[in-house]
Amino acid sequence: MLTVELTKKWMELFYDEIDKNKAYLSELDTPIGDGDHGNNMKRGVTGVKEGLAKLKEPDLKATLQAIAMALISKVGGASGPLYGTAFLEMAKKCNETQKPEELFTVALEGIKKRGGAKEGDKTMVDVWAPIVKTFSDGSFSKEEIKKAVESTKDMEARKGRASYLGERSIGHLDPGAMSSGYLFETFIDAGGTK
Amino acid sequence: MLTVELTKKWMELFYDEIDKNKAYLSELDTPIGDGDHGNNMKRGVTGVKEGLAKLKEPDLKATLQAIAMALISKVGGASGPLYGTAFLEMAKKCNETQKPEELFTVALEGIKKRGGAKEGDKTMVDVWAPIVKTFSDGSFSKEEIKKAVESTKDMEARKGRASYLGERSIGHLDPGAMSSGYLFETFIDAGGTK
Amino acid sequence: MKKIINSPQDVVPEMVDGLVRSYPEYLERIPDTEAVVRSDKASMKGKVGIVSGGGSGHEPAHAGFVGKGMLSAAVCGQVFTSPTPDQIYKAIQAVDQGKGVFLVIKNYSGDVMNFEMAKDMADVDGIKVKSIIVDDDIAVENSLYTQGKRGVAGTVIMHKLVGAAADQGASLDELEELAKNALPHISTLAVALSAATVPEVGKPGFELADDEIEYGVGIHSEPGYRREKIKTSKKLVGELITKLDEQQHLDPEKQYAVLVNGMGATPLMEQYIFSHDVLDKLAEKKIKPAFMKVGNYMTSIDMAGISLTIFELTDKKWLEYLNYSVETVGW
Amino acid sequence: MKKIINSPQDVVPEMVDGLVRSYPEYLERIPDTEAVVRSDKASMKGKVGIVSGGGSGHEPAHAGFVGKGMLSAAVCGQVFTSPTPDQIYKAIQAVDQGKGVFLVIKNYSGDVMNFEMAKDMADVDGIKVKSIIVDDDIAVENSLYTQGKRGVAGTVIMHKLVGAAADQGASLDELEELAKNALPHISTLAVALSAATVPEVGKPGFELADDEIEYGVGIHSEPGYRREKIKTSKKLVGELITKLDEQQHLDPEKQYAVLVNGMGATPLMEQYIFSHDVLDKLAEKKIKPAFMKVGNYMTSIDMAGISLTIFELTDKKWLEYLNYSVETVGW
Ligand SMILES: Nc1ncnc2c1ncn2[C@@H]1O[C@H](COP(=O)(O)OP(=O)(O)O)[C@@H](O)[C@H]1O
Ligand SMILES: Nc1ncnc2c1ncn2[C@@H]1O[C@H](COP(=O)(O)OP(=O)(O)O)[C@@H](O)[C@H]1O
Ligand SMILES: [Mg+2]
Ligand SMILES: [Mg+2]
Ligand SMILES: [Mg+2]
Ligand SMILES: [Mg+2]
Repeated sequence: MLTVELTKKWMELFYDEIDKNKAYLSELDTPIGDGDHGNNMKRGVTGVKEGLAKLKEPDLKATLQAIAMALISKVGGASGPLYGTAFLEMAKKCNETQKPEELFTVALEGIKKRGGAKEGDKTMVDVWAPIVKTFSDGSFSKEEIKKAVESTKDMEARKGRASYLGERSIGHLDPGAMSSGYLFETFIDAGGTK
Repeated sequence: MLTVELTKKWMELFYDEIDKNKAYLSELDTPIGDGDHGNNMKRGVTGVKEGLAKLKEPDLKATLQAIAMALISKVGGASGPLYGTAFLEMAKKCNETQKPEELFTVALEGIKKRGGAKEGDKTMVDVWAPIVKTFSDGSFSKEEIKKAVESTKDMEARKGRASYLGERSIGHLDPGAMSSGYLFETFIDAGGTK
Repeated sequence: MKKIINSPQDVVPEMVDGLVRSYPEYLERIPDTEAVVRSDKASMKGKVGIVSGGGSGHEPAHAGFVGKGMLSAAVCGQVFTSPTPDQIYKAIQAVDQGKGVFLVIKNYSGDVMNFEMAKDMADVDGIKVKSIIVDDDIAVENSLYTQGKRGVAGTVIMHKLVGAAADQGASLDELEELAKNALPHISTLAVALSAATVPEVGKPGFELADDEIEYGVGIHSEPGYRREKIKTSKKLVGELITKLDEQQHLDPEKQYAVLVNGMGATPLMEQYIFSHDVLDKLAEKKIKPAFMKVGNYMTSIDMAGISLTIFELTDKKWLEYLNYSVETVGW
Repeated sequence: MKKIINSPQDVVPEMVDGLVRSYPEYLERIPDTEAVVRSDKASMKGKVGIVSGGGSGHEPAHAGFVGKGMLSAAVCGQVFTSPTPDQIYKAIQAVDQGKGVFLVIKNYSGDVMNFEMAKDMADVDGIKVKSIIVDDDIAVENSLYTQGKRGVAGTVIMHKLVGAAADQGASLDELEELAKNALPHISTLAVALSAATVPEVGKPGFELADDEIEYGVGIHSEPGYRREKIKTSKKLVGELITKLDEQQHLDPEKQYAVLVNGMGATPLMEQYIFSHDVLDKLAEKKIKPAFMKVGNYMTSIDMAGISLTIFELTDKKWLEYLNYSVETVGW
């Protein structure tokens, strides 16, 4: 069950993970993108931290909304509206259900709708889609997350900047997939389970 | 005595010498100038060659005038008007006398007037002035030419681009002094004496 | 990285401030944003607003094209990063005069998504918003299944067209039609001698050897389609025009506008030599451009390189729009 | 050396051709020269002609400033080499309308001598010629016994002043007076991050380490007065303004124009950040420029660096001249 507590803890850990891997994410974004994904995400999680700090006794909806707004207004680039939309959809849904599986499902739908990417296009969708599925079969784990992130390596990009490279995008991990991997890993570390 | 024959031979040898030392002259012009003296002079002697080739049976005045016009219209920079003026003054004077000493004296006056440099300012004047004097005491020789060129090394520039360096111009040969050295050396090689 | 900056994080706000304060007669900052709007508000009265923008690092694009006859506002994102929807939305609000607002967007996932989100926000306000997504870079194959072609220097041509038309009173629908009609006739291709260094990254987006060039690079150091030893300007021009010709089917019976665009670190000396070769190559095809411009318009920070845009003028009006007088820093 | 050129020897003629053919509405080549004259001949009628020029490599200077309201003609020498008197003379002939011709010369031995020889030639023709020798670079000490200060970016300010005055019908004597009065109020100082590479030389005029800058360089890679580790933009600006202040005694009661000039390879991003710091520094002294311009005006081929020009507007007319509308490629 997603709670305010869990969400806050999750975002703290996500901040730390992004902070630690900022350079690495930008590095992943260099051969097949424009080298800024780490910087973009760092601005985002900093905004999230500040946004959450301003809230007094928020409910889950307000918490998720604050995260969404921070991501939308701080990240920019392609990943900003996608991560922002994901949390906005979760905020919309969370009064109805707090099950991670259902919330991540609407988040994924939001990402797909906003960006138009399908599975196999070498984007963050290739982490979100298989991970959402792991909730149904009970296999949600760091191992599955890593596998999903790794799976983008052999794909040819069809959305985002990496798509301009065509075949030459093969052989590189997708940076947005990596940061999505961190998002799910820190969800586990914060105590989130299915 | 300066003759048409001698002048033509002289200009041929001067062409060869500039051609051979183009890179070196530009190199001398790099630490204390703008690195183009070799290129400038090469354009000049090429123009002289073409200019002289066009003349049919010229007299000395026409020959010197053609050299002057080629230098004036091809070299540009600081050295163009100076060398051009030198030959123009010689052309003006050569119906009156063909003595190298007297012709070089009016040439030197022209250079000084055009550029406003005095002896010791680290310019081509520091070759022309002592060399003109060697004609009176009979010491005109390659050795004296080399000495004059070398003398510019320890001077501080007060005219031309090198003057912007102030004290830092000390320790470098002046490129225009060097090319003037070639001019007098090839005059000797062409058979010119006092 | 050797740059005249203070700190990589402050590049965008300081740059936007520097621009706006240097040219108060043209530009003003929209409070609490990194968006820039015309200071001559009277020039916008009763007209459709034109808003563009994108990542920073393309100066003078986009803010340098704000002014009477061209853009109404421009939104400056982080370096090479699309601006966020809240900022774009504020720019839309700042320029709307009740006639609607037209957005000129470059075809990058980020730009498209952020501008679309801003459009959604403006919808709620009842502000009519239409847009064009510019994708003039022919280095990338177009396809329904991918992101498609990128938006590069041709975007400046689009700014000029819709800016001039809006200044002459065109409606939002007319601007959309103009933009849609002109778009397929604008094609660009670039060649790079070196990649750009994003201040926060600190090293070039890719490395080229001392004698290497790369054809087809994007304006964010996206790699191109071929790398080879440097050629003469004539040969570079030959390659670019051949590719542009395949796209546009250059025809002596038709009229063309040409934009030669320096990428930031390429001196005008080289741009003029390149232009000389472009004009020679076009003359071989019996084409003399009806309009031409050479300079730094859509740059890629400190990239050394050049792009060539050819715009077929199928409508007489378009040449008028290109020649229409503007009051901007950058055109 | 990695450059978009064909052959180092052909750089100047191809560049001049490329410029003139790209902008036939403004420019025309004077036959058999590398000099450029206005194509709008009517704009010169009954007015004093303004001719400038110098070595090439400073684009858009000088040919890019030819046009109604600014220069009548510009003579393009070899790269970093003064043009020859015969070419200058042809430019003088091409623009003389019986009212005389005014020459704007940068203070380099070569330029001064070649322009003077051209003046002598024009004298023989009975064309009245006057001139100003611009020496705005305060990096070099002035002295009666030396060449004195160099002419750099302030030359463009001089072009603008005399160009605007001539367009409004000023006589040759009035132009000389205007130029003489304005000159001592124009001061410039530059800082370089890298030196220029002359195509025929093939390597930079001097080497700076990856973290070094040099204050006081000239526009032909003449070395400056101090080399040190790179500083923040704020600190660079601090150094330049301190030196300019010593010269000009900046005073909040007075009016100033400011020109921030990129040297060729410095992106506008950095120029705007630098401008931001200039405006801050001047604001500390309670000065807000009455006129400001930022961009590449007097470049040094592909040098990375920037120069700052401060012009004290002691005469009300001068601000009008700066704002006077022109039709040129480069202003
Ligand atoms: N259309 C899209 N749908 C889903 N994800 C996308 C899309 N476009 C880009 N992405 C994701 O965004 C990541 C890049 O984000 P970032 O570098 O922050 O933005 P930008 O590409 O604008 O610089 C990619 O690695 C990819 O995972
Ligand atoms: N005022 C002057 N009087 C005499 N010689 C001068 C003067 N100015 C420059 N020179 C000479 O010209 C030489 C430089 O010529 P060059 O490099 O061709 O021209 P520029 O300095 O214009 O690039 C100097 O080495 C010096 O000998
Ligand atoms: Mg990116
Ligand atoms: Mg020289
Ligand atoms: Mg980006
Ligand atoms: Mg020179």
